Amino acid sequence: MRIDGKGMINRSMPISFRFDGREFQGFQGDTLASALLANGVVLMGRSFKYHRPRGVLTAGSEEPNALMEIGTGARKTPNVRATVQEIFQGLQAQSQNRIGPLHRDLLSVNDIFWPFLGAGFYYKTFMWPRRFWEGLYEPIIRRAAGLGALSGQPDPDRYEKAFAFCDLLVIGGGPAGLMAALTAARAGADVILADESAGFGGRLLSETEAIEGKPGAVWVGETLTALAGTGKVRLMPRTTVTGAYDGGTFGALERVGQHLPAAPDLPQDCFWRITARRAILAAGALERPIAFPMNDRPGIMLASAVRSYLNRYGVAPGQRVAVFATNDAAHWTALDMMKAGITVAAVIDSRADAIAQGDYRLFAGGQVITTRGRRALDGVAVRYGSNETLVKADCLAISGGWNPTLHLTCHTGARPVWEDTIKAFVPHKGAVPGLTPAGACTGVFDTAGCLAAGIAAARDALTELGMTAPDIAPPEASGDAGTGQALWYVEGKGRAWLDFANDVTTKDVKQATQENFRSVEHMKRYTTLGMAPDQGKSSNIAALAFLADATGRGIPETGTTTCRPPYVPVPISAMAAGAQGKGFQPERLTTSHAATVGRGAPMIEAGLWYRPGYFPAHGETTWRQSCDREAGMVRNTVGVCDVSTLGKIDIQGRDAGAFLDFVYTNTFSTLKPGRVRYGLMLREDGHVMDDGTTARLGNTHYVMTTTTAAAGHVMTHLEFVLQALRPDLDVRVISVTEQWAQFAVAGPESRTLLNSIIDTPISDETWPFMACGLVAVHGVAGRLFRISFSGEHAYEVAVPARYGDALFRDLVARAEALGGGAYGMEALNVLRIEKGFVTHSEIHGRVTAFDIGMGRMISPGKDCIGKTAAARPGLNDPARELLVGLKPVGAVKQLTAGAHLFEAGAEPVRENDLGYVTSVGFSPALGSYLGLGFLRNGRARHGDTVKHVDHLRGVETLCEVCDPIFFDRDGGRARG
Amino acid sequence: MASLIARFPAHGFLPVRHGDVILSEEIPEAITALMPYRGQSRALSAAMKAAHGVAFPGPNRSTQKLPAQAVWTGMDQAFLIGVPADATLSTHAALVDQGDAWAVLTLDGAGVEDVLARLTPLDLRMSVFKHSHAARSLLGHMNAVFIRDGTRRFTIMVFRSMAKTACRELEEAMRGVAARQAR
Amino acid sequence: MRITCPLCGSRDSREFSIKGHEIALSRPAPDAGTAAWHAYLHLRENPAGMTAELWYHGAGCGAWLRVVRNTVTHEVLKIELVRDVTGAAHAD
Amino acid sequence: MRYSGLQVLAQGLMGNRGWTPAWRDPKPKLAYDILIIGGGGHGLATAFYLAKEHGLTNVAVLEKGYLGGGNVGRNTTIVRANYGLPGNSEFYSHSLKLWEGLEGELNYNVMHSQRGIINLFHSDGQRDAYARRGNAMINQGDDAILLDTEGCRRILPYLDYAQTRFPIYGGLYHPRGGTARHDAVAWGFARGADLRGVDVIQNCEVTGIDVENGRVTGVQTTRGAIRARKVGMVAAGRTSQVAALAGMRVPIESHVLQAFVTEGLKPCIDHVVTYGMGHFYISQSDKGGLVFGGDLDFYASYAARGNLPMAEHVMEAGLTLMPMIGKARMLRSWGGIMDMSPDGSPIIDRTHIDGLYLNCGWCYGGFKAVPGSGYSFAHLLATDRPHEPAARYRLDRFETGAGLMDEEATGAQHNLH
Repeated sequence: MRIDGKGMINRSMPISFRFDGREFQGFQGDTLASALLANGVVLMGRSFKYHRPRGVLTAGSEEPNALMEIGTGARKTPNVRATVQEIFQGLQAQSQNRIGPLHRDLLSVNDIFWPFLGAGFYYKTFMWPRRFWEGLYEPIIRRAAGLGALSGQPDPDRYEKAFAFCDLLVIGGGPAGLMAALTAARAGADVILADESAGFGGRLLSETEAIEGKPGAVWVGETLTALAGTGKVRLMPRTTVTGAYDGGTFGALERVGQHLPAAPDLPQDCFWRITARRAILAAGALERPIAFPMNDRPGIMLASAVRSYLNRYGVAPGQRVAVFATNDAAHWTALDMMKAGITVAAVIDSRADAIAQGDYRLFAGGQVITTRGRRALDGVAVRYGSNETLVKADCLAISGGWNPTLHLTCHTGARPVWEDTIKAFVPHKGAVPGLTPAGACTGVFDTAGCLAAGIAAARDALTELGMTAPDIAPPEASGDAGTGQALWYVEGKGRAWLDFANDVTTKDVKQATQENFRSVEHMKRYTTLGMAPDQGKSSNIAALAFLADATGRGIPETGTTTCRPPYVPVPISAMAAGAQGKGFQPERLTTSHAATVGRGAPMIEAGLWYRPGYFPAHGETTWRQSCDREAGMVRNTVGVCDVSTLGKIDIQGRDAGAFLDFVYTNTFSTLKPGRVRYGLMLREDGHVMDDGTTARLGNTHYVMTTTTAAAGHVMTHLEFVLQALRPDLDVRVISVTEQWAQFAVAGPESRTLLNSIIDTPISDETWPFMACGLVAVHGVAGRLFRISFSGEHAYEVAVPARYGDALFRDLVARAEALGGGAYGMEALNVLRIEKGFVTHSEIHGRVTAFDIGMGRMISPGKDCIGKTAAARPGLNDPARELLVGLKPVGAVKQLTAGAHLFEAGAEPVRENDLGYVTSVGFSPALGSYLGLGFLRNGRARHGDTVKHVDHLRGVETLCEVCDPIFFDRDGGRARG
Repeated sequence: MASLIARFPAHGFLPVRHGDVILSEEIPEAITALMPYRGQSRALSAAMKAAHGVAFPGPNRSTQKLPAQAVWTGMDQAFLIGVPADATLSTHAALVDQGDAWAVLTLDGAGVEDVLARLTPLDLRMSVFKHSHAARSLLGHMNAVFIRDGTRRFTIMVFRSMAKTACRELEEAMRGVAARQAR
Repeated sequence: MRITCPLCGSRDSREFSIKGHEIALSRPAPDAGTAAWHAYLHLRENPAGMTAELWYHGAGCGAWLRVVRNTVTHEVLKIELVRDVTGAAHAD
Repeated sequence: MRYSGLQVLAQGLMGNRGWTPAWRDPKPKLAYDILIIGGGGHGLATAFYLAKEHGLTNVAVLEKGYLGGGNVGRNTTIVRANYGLPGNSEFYSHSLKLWEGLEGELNYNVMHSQRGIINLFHSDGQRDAYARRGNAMINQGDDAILLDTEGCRRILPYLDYAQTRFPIYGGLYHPRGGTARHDAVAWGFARGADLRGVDVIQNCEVTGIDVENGRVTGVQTTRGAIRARKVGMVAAGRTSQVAALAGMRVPIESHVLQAFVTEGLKPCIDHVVTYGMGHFYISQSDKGGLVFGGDLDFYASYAARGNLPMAEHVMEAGLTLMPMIGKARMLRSWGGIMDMSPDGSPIIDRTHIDGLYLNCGWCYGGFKAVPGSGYSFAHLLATDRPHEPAARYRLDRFETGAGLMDEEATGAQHNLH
C-alpha cells in the first residue's frame, strides 16, 4: 500500500512492469520489491529446499528470499534480488524455483517430508543400488535443487571491465562515507565514492532522523553538492565493491544498464578494478533477524527494511504491523508506522525493562513463539511472562540488533573480532593494509558517531597520504545508537529458520552438533548454512551463536567461517567482459592473410596466429587432394609459404656469439657471417625447449628463429639468461617477428623464381646451402636465407612487413607461372615428416636431445643451459622411447597420430606399451603413410616390425621401424 | 621489374568516431629501436642530441624535437620515431628497424582516458601520466606502448599483427563510453 | 596485487610473469656435482613467510625483478632489478 | 550406527534425536604403531585402509585444525582416470576403481557421480596428444572415446561452435569420470577409520618429529609428545614445513589455485568439461552451483586466496567457450594451497629416515587420488614395500631423471612452470 507524502519515489513518473505475467504499476525510484509491496504482493518466491512461500526479508543486496528471474529469452537473468532491481518501463520479472504457479508450487510437498530432509540426510541414503545414483537419485535431486534457470543461450548483452585509480576509495555513501569523502576531497585527494544503491545517503534515506535540523535526505543532497564542488570526487552509484585484493586493489561491480530498458551499446554491468592508495570502508551494518519458530512467513521482515519501504519508497508493507525486537531502534519502526497512519498491533520487546516510546501495545520481556498464515502472515503468538496471546498482524518487523558489514576486511585472510559490548563481530585492526573501517561497520551505530568516524578515518588516511586534513566539524545529529540486548533464537516447537536462503533451521544445527560436526566449518558444510546466494549475511552470526550455546562454548571460541569475495555475486559476463567469441585472445594476422583468405584457404589457429591449412584448387573436394598437390608442387616445381609467424629475435653485441653458445647446445660463435646454422635449445632441466635456425648477419649481429609456439617463451628465456645468469655478457635482444614478412620459397624452381624478383641474381656459388645475406627485392631492402624445412632446394626471403601483402601475391603468381603455387600447413607437415624434421609434436616437452637423436649436438667443449641436467643417467637410458620413423608394411596402410606401439604379437595393454606415434602424413612422393614416433630403444630397432594400435579410431597397423628421415637421406636436394 | 605496394597495419579499419572520440592510424617516417650497450646511454644520448636534437629519454618519458621523437620503451631501450636513425648512433647502441613492426594509433577527443581505462591497467590520470609521458603496458591482452600527446590525445602502439584486434577492442570501448555519455 | 617496478613504477601484477624462487639465480658450476644440481633444480625451502621470487615485467619494460614477498600475507617488501643483483650489463 | 534410507526414515519419525556422533574426539594416547600427520582426505584414507586392509588400528591421525579442512574441502571435486603416462595411468585407474565402490565400503554417500568428463581440444596437434592419452587410458583398461566436433555438439550443445576464439575440434570423452561431494569424502573416511578404532585427533598440531639414530621415534604436538614406530607425512600444501621438522628439504613449492562457484541454477551442465586453450574446467554441483576453476596464480602462496588477473582469465575462458553461462553470477571464490612437485606428479615413498614416510606432490589433482593414495600409502606404511600402482612415485626420480612423469610437459623443474 502506497502512503501519500512519503518516500523519495518520483510520483510523476509512473512505470508499468510485469511480475509472473501480471501487469503492475510503480514509480521511478522503486525497486521491484517496493513496487510489488505497494501493489500488495507479498509472496515473492519459494525457498530452496522445502519450497515454502517466502516474501521479502530485507531492502538490500543481502536479500535471501525474493530472488527472481528478470527478462525473457536469451536476456533472462536468474536469481536477481527484487530488493536491488530497480523497475523500468517494460520490466518483466518471474518468480523461480517452482513447478506450477508460485502460489501452488508442486514442490511444496517437500515441506511435508521435512523431518526426513534434515541436515546431511543425503549422505546417509541413496546408496543402494549403486547404479541408481546417476540414473535416478541424482537427476531428481538436481532438478529439485538449483534456483533460477539460465536461458541456455549465449548472453546477448554488452558488458565492460575498466580500471580506476584514486588516492582514497570510500566504500559506502552513508553518513560516515559522505563525511570521509568530503574531508579527503577538501584536502585535495582524488576520491572515489562508491555506493551500492542508486542514491547516496545509506540509512539516512530510510530513517526520519534529522541532521543539522534538516531531513536526512536534504542534508545528503547538500553534501553531494559540496562534494561536486571540490572537483575531486568521482561518484559511483549502483557500484558494489565486491572484493579486497592485494596491494590496494579492489573489485567493484557497477550496474550500468540493469535499471534501464535495453539500449544499444550500453553495457549492463561494468566490473571495475580500482587501485586506491588508501581506502575507507563505510559499509554500514546489516540488521539481524531472530530465529523463532515459523519465522519465515511472507510478511515477516527486518524492522530496518520496513522503515526503508515506508520512508524511502512510501510503501506500507502491511496494514497491521507488529514489531519483535531486542532493542530501542526497533521502536522507531512503530513510531514511523503510526505517524504514517498504519496500525501498530504490538511491539514485542524481549527486554523485560523495555519502555514504550509511543502509544502502542508493548509486550516487555515478550517473545514471538510462533506465527500463523499460509501464503502470508496473519498472526503471531506472543509469550510474555507466563502468558501467551495471539496478535493479529500481516507484517512483523523483526530486529535482533545489527552486524557490522565487515566482509571486505576478511577478504585477505583476517578474522573479525568479537565485541561483547555490542554482541557483534567488528573488523580486525589492520585487517587489510591501507583499509580503514569507519562508522557502523565498526560497531558505531549512532549517526553522530558515524559522521565523526568518517571525518576521523579520512584524517588518518590523509596523514598517511602525506596530505593535510581540513578542519571539518561533524554535523549535528542524533547520538542514539538504539542499543539493546542479544537474542539469537527463541526456543519452541516448530522449525526456526537461521538461514532462510538455504532452509537451515536451528534443528539442523542442533543435529549437526549431535553428530559431532561441532567445528563451525563442519557445521556450515554439513548443514549448508551460509552457502546460499546471500552467503549467510543474515544467518551466519546467529547460527554461530546457536552453535556456541549448543556446544557449550562462547562465541569467540567457536570462531567464524571465512568471508570471501565477492561481497555480492558478479555476473561471469561482467568479469569476463569482452571475451565472448573472438575477444578471448588477440588475433594475429600475417601480412598475407587477406590474399590467403581470398584464395579460399581455410585458416587454422597456430598459437594466436592464423595460418592456411591448404589452398584448394579448382575441382579439389578434399583437403588431401590439395595437400598432395601442394607437397608434389614443392618436390617438383616450387611452392610459396608464409613463415612470418616463426619467432625472429635480433641479437647484437660483442658477446652475441658467446651468448648463443650458452643458450644453444651447439656452437654459434664459430659460425661465419653470412651463414645460418640449426640450433637446439634445452631447458635447464635437460629437456628440449625449442629449435630453429640462427643466421649471422655480421660480426656482432645474429638473428634467431624460434618456432611459432615458443617465440614469446624463448624471448623471456633470453632476457633471463642475460639479466640473471650471464652478467658478463654485453648483448641486446629484441623481437623482430613483426618487422619482417618472411616467405619460404621451396622446390627445384625456387632459385628461378627468386632470381625474377631480386635485383642481383644468385647462384649456388654466391648463395650456397645455409647462406644468408641482404638482397633487394623489387628494389626493397630484404634478407635472404638459404634454408629448407622441406628438404628441397629452398630459401626464405624477408621484406619489411608493409610489403608482405604485395610480395606474397607476387611470389604466388610467379610460382603458379612456373607450375607451382602457394602451400599451407598440411603440405608443410607432410614435407617435414618425409624429412624427419621435428616440430613441437615431437619436442613436446618431455623429450631430450638424446631421444631425438641429437645427443651429439650438445657440444662437449662448453657449458650451456640444460647440459648438466641432460647428463643425468635417466635421461640417457637406451631403454627410453627414442625417435623413429614408421612405415606400414601389412594389409592396413593407415597410420594415426596418438596410436601406441607394441610388439607385433603382443596384447595392446599398458604393460606391453613400447611407445607412441606423434606425427603422421601421407607422402605422395613415397606413395605411403609415414609416421614419426617414439619407441623404446628405437634406434636399435630399425628394420623390426611393430604394431601400431589406435583403440580410439579402431586402427591396427603393422609397421616397419626405420630411420626418421624417409626422403633424400643424404640431403642432396637441399644442397644441390 | 614490378614494384611492391606498401600496406599499413590498420588498413581498412580506420578512422572511426564514437561520441567525441576519434581513432585513427599514423604512419611514422621511421621507427628504430635504440638499445645502448653497457655504460653507453650517456654517449648515445649525446649522439642523439647531435644528430636528431632529442636526448635518450628516461623511464616512462619521451623527448621530442620534430620531426624526431624518442620514446622510452623498456629497460635500456627507446624508439626513435619520425626520422631514420643516424649511423653514428650504432657506435653506442644496437639499432634495430621497427618501422614495420607496429601499428601506431591515435585516440583523440573528450573521454579518451575513459576509453583507455576499459583496456589498460595504467594509471592515466592527468596528474600522474602527464604530457609526453610514455609507458609500456597492456591494451587488453596485447603488449602496447602508450604516449600522452595532449590533454585529450594519446598515441598507442601495438604489434602490427594485432592491429585488427586493437582497433576492434578500442572501438568497443569507445562505443560503451559514448553510450554512457548519451544515457 | 601491485608490483612496483623500479623502472616503470607501481603496476598491476597482470603485466608480470613469475619464474619462482630466486634460487634460479644461483646456477651451480657445470661440475658442481649431482647434489648441487639436484638442490638447484628441485629442492626448495618453500617458506611460509618471507621469500624472494623472480618476476618478469614482460608486458612492461622487459626487466627481471627480484621480489621479496610474504607468502602468507602477500605483502611485498622489496623489489629490485635482477641486473642490479647480478651486475649484468647496464647502459647507464 | 549404520546409515540407510530406513535409518533416515526411522530417525525422522523420532525427531532426529537418535543420531550418534560420526566420529569420536579421542584424547591422544602416549604411543601408537603408526601416526599420520595430516587429517585431510589422503591422511584419513590412509588411516582407513591401514585398518581395513592391514588390520592396523593402533593408528592416529593428527590434524592441526578441523578434519577435512585442507584441499579436500576446497577443490572442484573432479574424479577421473584419464592420465597418459605410465605411473599415473595405473595409479589413477586403481583409484577410480576404489571410488566406484566407495559408498558401499564407507557406508557413506559421497555422491560419486560418473557423469563423464570431456577434455576439449582445439587443433590437430592437441587432438593427436589427446588421442595418445585416450589410447593410454584404454591400454590401462579404462574408458575413452574420441569425439569430433559433431560428437561434442551432441552432448554439449551449449558450447560456442561458431564464434569462439579457438574452435572446438573435438573432445576426449571419459564416461567414467565425474565428480563427488568433497567434504563427504573426508567425513566418510574419518567415520570409517574411527569405526575401526583409529584415533582421529583434531586441533593437534605436530611441532616436532623425533629422530634417533636415523630412525623416527615419535612426534611432538601441541597436545603432548606421542611415540610411534612409523610416521607418515601427508600434509599437502604444508609438506615443506612438516618435512622441515625432520630436517628434510623436499622438492615442493606451495602455490595457490583458485576456484569459483556460482549461485544455484537449474541443471544446465551435465558433464565435467575442460577447455584446451585456456585454463578452465567446469561442472555443476548437485545443489545447482556451477563449480569452476583454472590455473595457478603462479606466485608462491600459503594464503588460500588469489587475485583478480587469474580469476578474470578463468571467467574469460569460460565465456568464450560457453557464452550461455554469462548471466550466471559468481558467488564465491577461494583458494587451495597446492603442493607442487617438479614434474606435476606425486611422491609416495620412504625417506632417508627409517620409519618416516612421505606422501605429497599432488599438485592440483589430489582429490581424485584420495582413495588410491590412501590405499597405496597404507600399503607402504604397513609392508614397507611400494604398492604396485604407486611404485613409480619415487622421491629420487628428480635426481636421476628416470621415470619423470611430466603430464603437462612444461618441464620437470619448479622454475619452468
